[in-house]
Amino acid sequence: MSHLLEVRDLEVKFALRFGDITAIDGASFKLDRGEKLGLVGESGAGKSVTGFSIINLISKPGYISKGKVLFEGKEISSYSDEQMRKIRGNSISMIFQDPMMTLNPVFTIGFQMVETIQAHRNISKAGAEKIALEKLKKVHIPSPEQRLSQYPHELSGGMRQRIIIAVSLLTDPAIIIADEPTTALDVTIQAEIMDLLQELCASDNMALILITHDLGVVSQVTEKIAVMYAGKIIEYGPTDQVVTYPVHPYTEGLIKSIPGNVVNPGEDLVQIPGMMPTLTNIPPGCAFNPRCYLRQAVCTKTTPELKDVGNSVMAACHMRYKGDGRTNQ
Amino acid sequence: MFAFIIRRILQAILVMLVISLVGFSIKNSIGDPVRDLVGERVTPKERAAMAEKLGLNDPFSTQYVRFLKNALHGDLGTSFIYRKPALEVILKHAPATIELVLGSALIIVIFSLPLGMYTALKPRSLFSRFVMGFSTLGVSVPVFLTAIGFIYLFAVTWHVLPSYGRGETVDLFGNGYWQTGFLTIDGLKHLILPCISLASIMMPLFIRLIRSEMMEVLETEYIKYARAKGLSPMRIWFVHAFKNTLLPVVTVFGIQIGIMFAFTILTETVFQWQGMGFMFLDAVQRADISLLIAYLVVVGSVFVIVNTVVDVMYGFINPTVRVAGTK
Amino acid sequence: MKKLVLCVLSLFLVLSFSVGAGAKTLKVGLAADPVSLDPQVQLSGGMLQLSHWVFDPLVRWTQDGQFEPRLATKWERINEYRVRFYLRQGVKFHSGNDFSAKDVKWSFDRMKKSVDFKGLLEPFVGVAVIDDYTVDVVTAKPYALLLNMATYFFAMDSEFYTGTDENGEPKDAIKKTTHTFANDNESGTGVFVIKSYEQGVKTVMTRFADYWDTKSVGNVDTFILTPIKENATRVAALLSGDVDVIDQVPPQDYERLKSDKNTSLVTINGGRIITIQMNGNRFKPFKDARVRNAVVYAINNAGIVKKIMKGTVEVAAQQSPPGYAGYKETLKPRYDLKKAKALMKAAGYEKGFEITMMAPNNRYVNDAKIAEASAQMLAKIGIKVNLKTMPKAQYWDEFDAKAADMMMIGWHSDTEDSGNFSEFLTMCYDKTTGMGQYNSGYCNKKVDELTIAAQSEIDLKKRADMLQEIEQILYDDAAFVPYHWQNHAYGALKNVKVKPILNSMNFPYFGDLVIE
Amino acid sequence: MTKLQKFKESYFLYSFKRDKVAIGSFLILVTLLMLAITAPWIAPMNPYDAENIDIMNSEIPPMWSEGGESVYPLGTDNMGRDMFSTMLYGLRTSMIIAGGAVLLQATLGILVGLTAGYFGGRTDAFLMRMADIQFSFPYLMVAIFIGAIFQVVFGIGSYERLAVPLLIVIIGLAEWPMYARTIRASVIGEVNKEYVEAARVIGLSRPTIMIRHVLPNSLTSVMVISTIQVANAVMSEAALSYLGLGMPVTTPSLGSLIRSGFEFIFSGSWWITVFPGIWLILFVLVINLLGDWLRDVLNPKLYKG
Repeated sequence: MSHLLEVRDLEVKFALRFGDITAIDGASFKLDRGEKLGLVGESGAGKSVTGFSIINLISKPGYISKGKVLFEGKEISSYSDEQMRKIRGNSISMIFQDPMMTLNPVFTIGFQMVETIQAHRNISKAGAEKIALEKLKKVHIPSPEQRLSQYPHELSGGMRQRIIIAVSLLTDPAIIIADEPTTALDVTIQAEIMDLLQELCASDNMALILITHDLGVVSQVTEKIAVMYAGKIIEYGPTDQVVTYPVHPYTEGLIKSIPGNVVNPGEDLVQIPGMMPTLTNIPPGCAFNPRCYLRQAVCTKTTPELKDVGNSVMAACHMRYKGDGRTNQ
Repeated sequence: MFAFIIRRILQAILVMLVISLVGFSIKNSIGDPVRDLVGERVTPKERAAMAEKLGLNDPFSTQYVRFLKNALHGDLGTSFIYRKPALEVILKHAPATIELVLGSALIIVIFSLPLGMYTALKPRSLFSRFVMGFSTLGVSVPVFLTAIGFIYLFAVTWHVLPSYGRGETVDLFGNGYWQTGFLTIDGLKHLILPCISLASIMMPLFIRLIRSEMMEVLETEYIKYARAKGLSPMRIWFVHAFKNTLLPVVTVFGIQIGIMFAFTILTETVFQWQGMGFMFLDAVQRADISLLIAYLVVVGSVFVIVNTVVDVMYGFINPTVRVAGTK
Repeated sequence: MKKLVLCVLSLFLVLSFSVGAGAKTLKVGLAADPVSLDPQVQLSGGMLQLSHWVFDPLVRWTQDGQFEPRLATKWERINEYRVRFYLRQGVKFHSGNDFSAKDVKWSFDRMKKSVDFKGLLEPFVGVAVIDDYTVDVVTAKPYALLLNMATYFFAMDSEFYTGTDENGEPKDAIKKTTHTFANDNESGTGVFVIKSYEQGVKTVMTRFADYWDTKSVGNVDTFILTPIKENATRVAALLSGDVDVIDQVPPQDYERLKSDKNTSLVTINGGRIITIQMNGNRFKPFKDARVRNAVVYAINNAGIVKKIMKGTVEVAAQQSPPGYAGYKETLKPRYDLKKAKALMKAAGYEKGFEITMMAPNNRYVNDAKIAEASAQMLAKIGIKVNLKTMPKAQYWDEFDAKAADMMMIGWHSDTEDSGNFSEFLTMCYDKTTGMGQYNSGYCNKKVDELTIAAQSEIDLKKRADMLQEIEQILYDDAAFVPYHWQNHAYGALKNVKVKPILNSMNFPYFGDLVIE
Repeated sequence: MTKLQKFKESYFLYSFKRDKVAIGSFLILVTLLMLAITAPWIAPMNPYDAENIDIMNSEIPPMWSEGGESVYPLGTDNMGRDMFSTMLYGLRTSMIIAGGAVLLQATLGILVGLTAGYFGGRTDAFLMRMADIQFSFPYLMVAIFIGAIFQVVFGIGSYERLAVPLLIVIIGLAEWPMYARTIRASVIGEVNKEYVEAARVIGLSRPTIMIRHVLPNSLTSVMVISTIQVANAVMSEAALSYLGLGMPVTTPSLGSLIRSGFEFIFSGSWWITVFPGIWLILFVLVINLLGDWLRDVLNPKLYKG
């Protein structure tokens, strides 16, 4: 049986006037119905681009240069825009980062919800409004009837993100891709939104791809995790395994830098020295090598491949391929 | 909303006061109106006597207070050259300009919206480049050259369109105020060249404005989100992007309509179009200062009205700006 | 709905009007249209033109400068002070009233009250009615130009203009800036009746059914007059056939109208002298006749005529155009750069000087260009000219203030006589008498004396000698820079025979116009 | 890194080098500028010096036409000036006037627009009504008025010398509301956005926020208007010349040349109309093309990728 979603060796390039640069370099992962996957990395690591490339909605100069995206066994990465449109917002919905910017300021909430349903279902306006109302209730919005006639700017950020979640639920999708859904919100609201997402996935058996820089959130929500660095997935596996026993030094560094969620309480928070390279000047060999405390000569020459390192975890690190190398800690 | 309108009316009155004051203080630089009313052989003594009789020699304050007093009764003075209440003269000239502006506004809207949007959506297509190049050319040619060029081709060389004036007009309300050229074939024919000439300078501005605004809107998150929702491109362009593009365009359009209404001097002069701009130039050249001051006051009120309407409209299209509740 | 029906109906009405069977319609585009319907409200070319269409004078000028009987059939001098006019009988006003001697007297008396005309009528005592169809025109002093003045005696319908209008104002009131009955209504004896008059937009006239002059060859039934201010547009309107006749064709378009297969050009001498005056009160060196002469010698007015006026006007060396009593044939245009430089040197200005010059830019034909060319020419003898040109509305103020060292002025004699030039342009300026009203500085007592004496000299030979002597003095003194006498240029479609109806006074008699 | 190096590696230069239209326009503009600056040295004659001009040489056709003379490559105008030289000098005058006037307009307009849009309320109402008042006075009236004051203060003798700054002031004063209204509109759109809020929160002063943060976001509209306003300024000056309120007839600008072209359109002397027309169109065209390009480059949203 095929997976709900499978991304195989995805490569995304941006055609700039300087020449092409690679934003995603050979990313692969799988997702099953009801499963939750976390895509983690610093900003610029390519996690958002990965998310957008699933529904083939990369901003203009970007394009998928290699690899495949399979949804329910069908290769949707080769779909035309018109075919793709039937999947976007229908089987696969997206939640954007900034709820302030996501809703069109000049249309009412109701308008923007109804048009989404009508884009995918042959349904009357009244019927669509009924669905919209139902979904608004589902995301626990107070007095939902009123909201339909309100404009986005009349609502708070958290409220807007709830509405966007409601919009993404309108067509009962199989997958929701949430791109940093809580970054722009207050901490208290962040938790509410995450709880809501979890609750909805459970009740509707939806799959979730959670794109975030916050390992802490991912570790609480998702079953699987993919860590990205400079356009590559450098560690991929079950969440509890990766978080507890990180293989890649970068993952390790990330986990150590999370306050309140360190592996060994009482330990100092550790910062990863240096900065992630920009896509235009990725160092040769392992992209992480300038910042890596394990660096050897090989790291600056050959690029490590993602290999099975045991316990269903895959990692891309020359220093950690042999057997169980976690003794270094 | 109501408070807003009231405030604007009060402001308008202030504006009018300032305009009339400035108008009064500069009117002596325009020239001596008596000169245009008499033959050249009339002696300076007779001219001085006439100026005295017209009250032109009174002290500034006396003249201004007299003007304000009459203005309170709706009398903005009497035009020397038309020998009629200045307001009546202006109102009789206004329809010509309104029809001219309406005609060219129509042309502008019909062409600049689709062209502007097209060039924004397909900036690299050959047609877009052609449109942009052509519109750049349009801005670069002075309107009086465009106008006389049109006359040269369509009237003088090909004899297909009339060269000047408004042609056959019909009295719209039967009171002599609104002579319309829209209801006769001849009147419409006379409208074509002036409208196109006038539009030729304004249209490029709008094509560019719509293009650049549209391009900016297309880059926004909400447009990307609309695509992520699976909306059709048509809907994204013509519903989502369109309305957001319109906001700044409406502002500029409103202002431009106001400007066109008051100052289509060159187009009207070349086509001998008896509108406001034409009348204004005539008044300047013949030093009809009382008509000029009335004109300034009327134009001032037009601008206040246009701006108010634009602000109100802006509030209607853009829900984030509610005029009444400005912080 | 009702309104719409009305609109459509009136549209049909308008259309049916304009395509009357066989009727000749004349469409004329003039640079300016009449400012009123009252022939006595303003003394200007446009008003006199209208007067000739709608009213009739006692006599009028012919193309060759003769008098043609109109409302007066003949006239005779009774004595030094008195000329008797015998009036035409059976003439009707547009109102249906009969024309008679009382109308002539009434019109004259009214004209005397007009600010514009009273100066012109100064020599006259009045009009005496002898019988219904005979009047005597009486002057205070012997007056040689009585017939010339009779061309201004247009007959107004005394009955029609008597009484009060709906506002209670007397119908005969003459007012420039407010509504009067006469400003908007007319009843003359002229060939055209005003059908509609909208100032600055359009005047429509139709041929008067009871017009007395049944011998007129004119065949225009409807005469539509539209003002077209912009020169290029006016020319375009003719070239496109939208109008049949235009006036004030700019010289640069002469060739075009002549060569176009549909149009023709007619120019006719106009007698308006174009000059630039030198103000010795403002700029001392101009008090020196040598400097003034140098300026005159430096300016190639023949060149200006050839290039700017396209050679269609006569180069001037004096005020009076040929044919006038004062015209002195021996006075020739002088252009001699060497002599000019020599004169400058003799006056002690070898290095030249800097002066200011002002000229209007919409008053005379190519006025600004003439001034500019003059500045070029003066530069060649070391005179640096700071030239400012401006619209006439502002120019008159500047002229009255004598704001520049050199100022342009043109003049057309109201009386078609030489004396008039001196009275306005070259006599010493006198505030009380109003003489020298357009003289910006030159003053010579001898000129004054001669001009005044010529006014009441009725011996035409003697008078001509005096007037010619004036021209000689002015010539020797270089009182002003003479350029040329401006002409009247009309363009017309080929089938419109405009030539026979023109005259140097610029009164096109459209009543006699033949359209083929 | 030196400034020069920085510039060499900038995206600005990079994208310029890739755009043929931009390079072409830039080259033409530079050429025009050079021609204008060096006009006194390269022009065959000085058309502003009355001594050089002879009316007898007027309306000579271009050298390749019948009757043309090689001394006057593009013929002469109706006053006997060499067309080529006059176009060079006229361009120079027009460039100075248009540049100065647009600079003045933009400075005034941006200042007023920013203040009005940012502060809102009474300030806004006051400034916008000021703009309305200014709008109600066409540049014609401004020209007549300022011209009259000028004449009283300086006398007509110096008119020729001071006409250029005078016209800059007239056209600059007459059209600033154009900028003010537009800038205000876009500022109002920007002011409520979060980055402004953020800037305010971190304690930046109001002028800093306005100039460093709000203004750059309004620049798109400024670019659009400016390129058009340069053309407008040339045209306004032409219109003023037509009414005798522009450059003195003895020192024609491009605008006054076009105006004479208008008079000569029906005469056979086509070169008087055609050459200055092409000259002006070329000038305005390259400005507009460069403006288009500049706008695309300066707009950060368009090149972020």
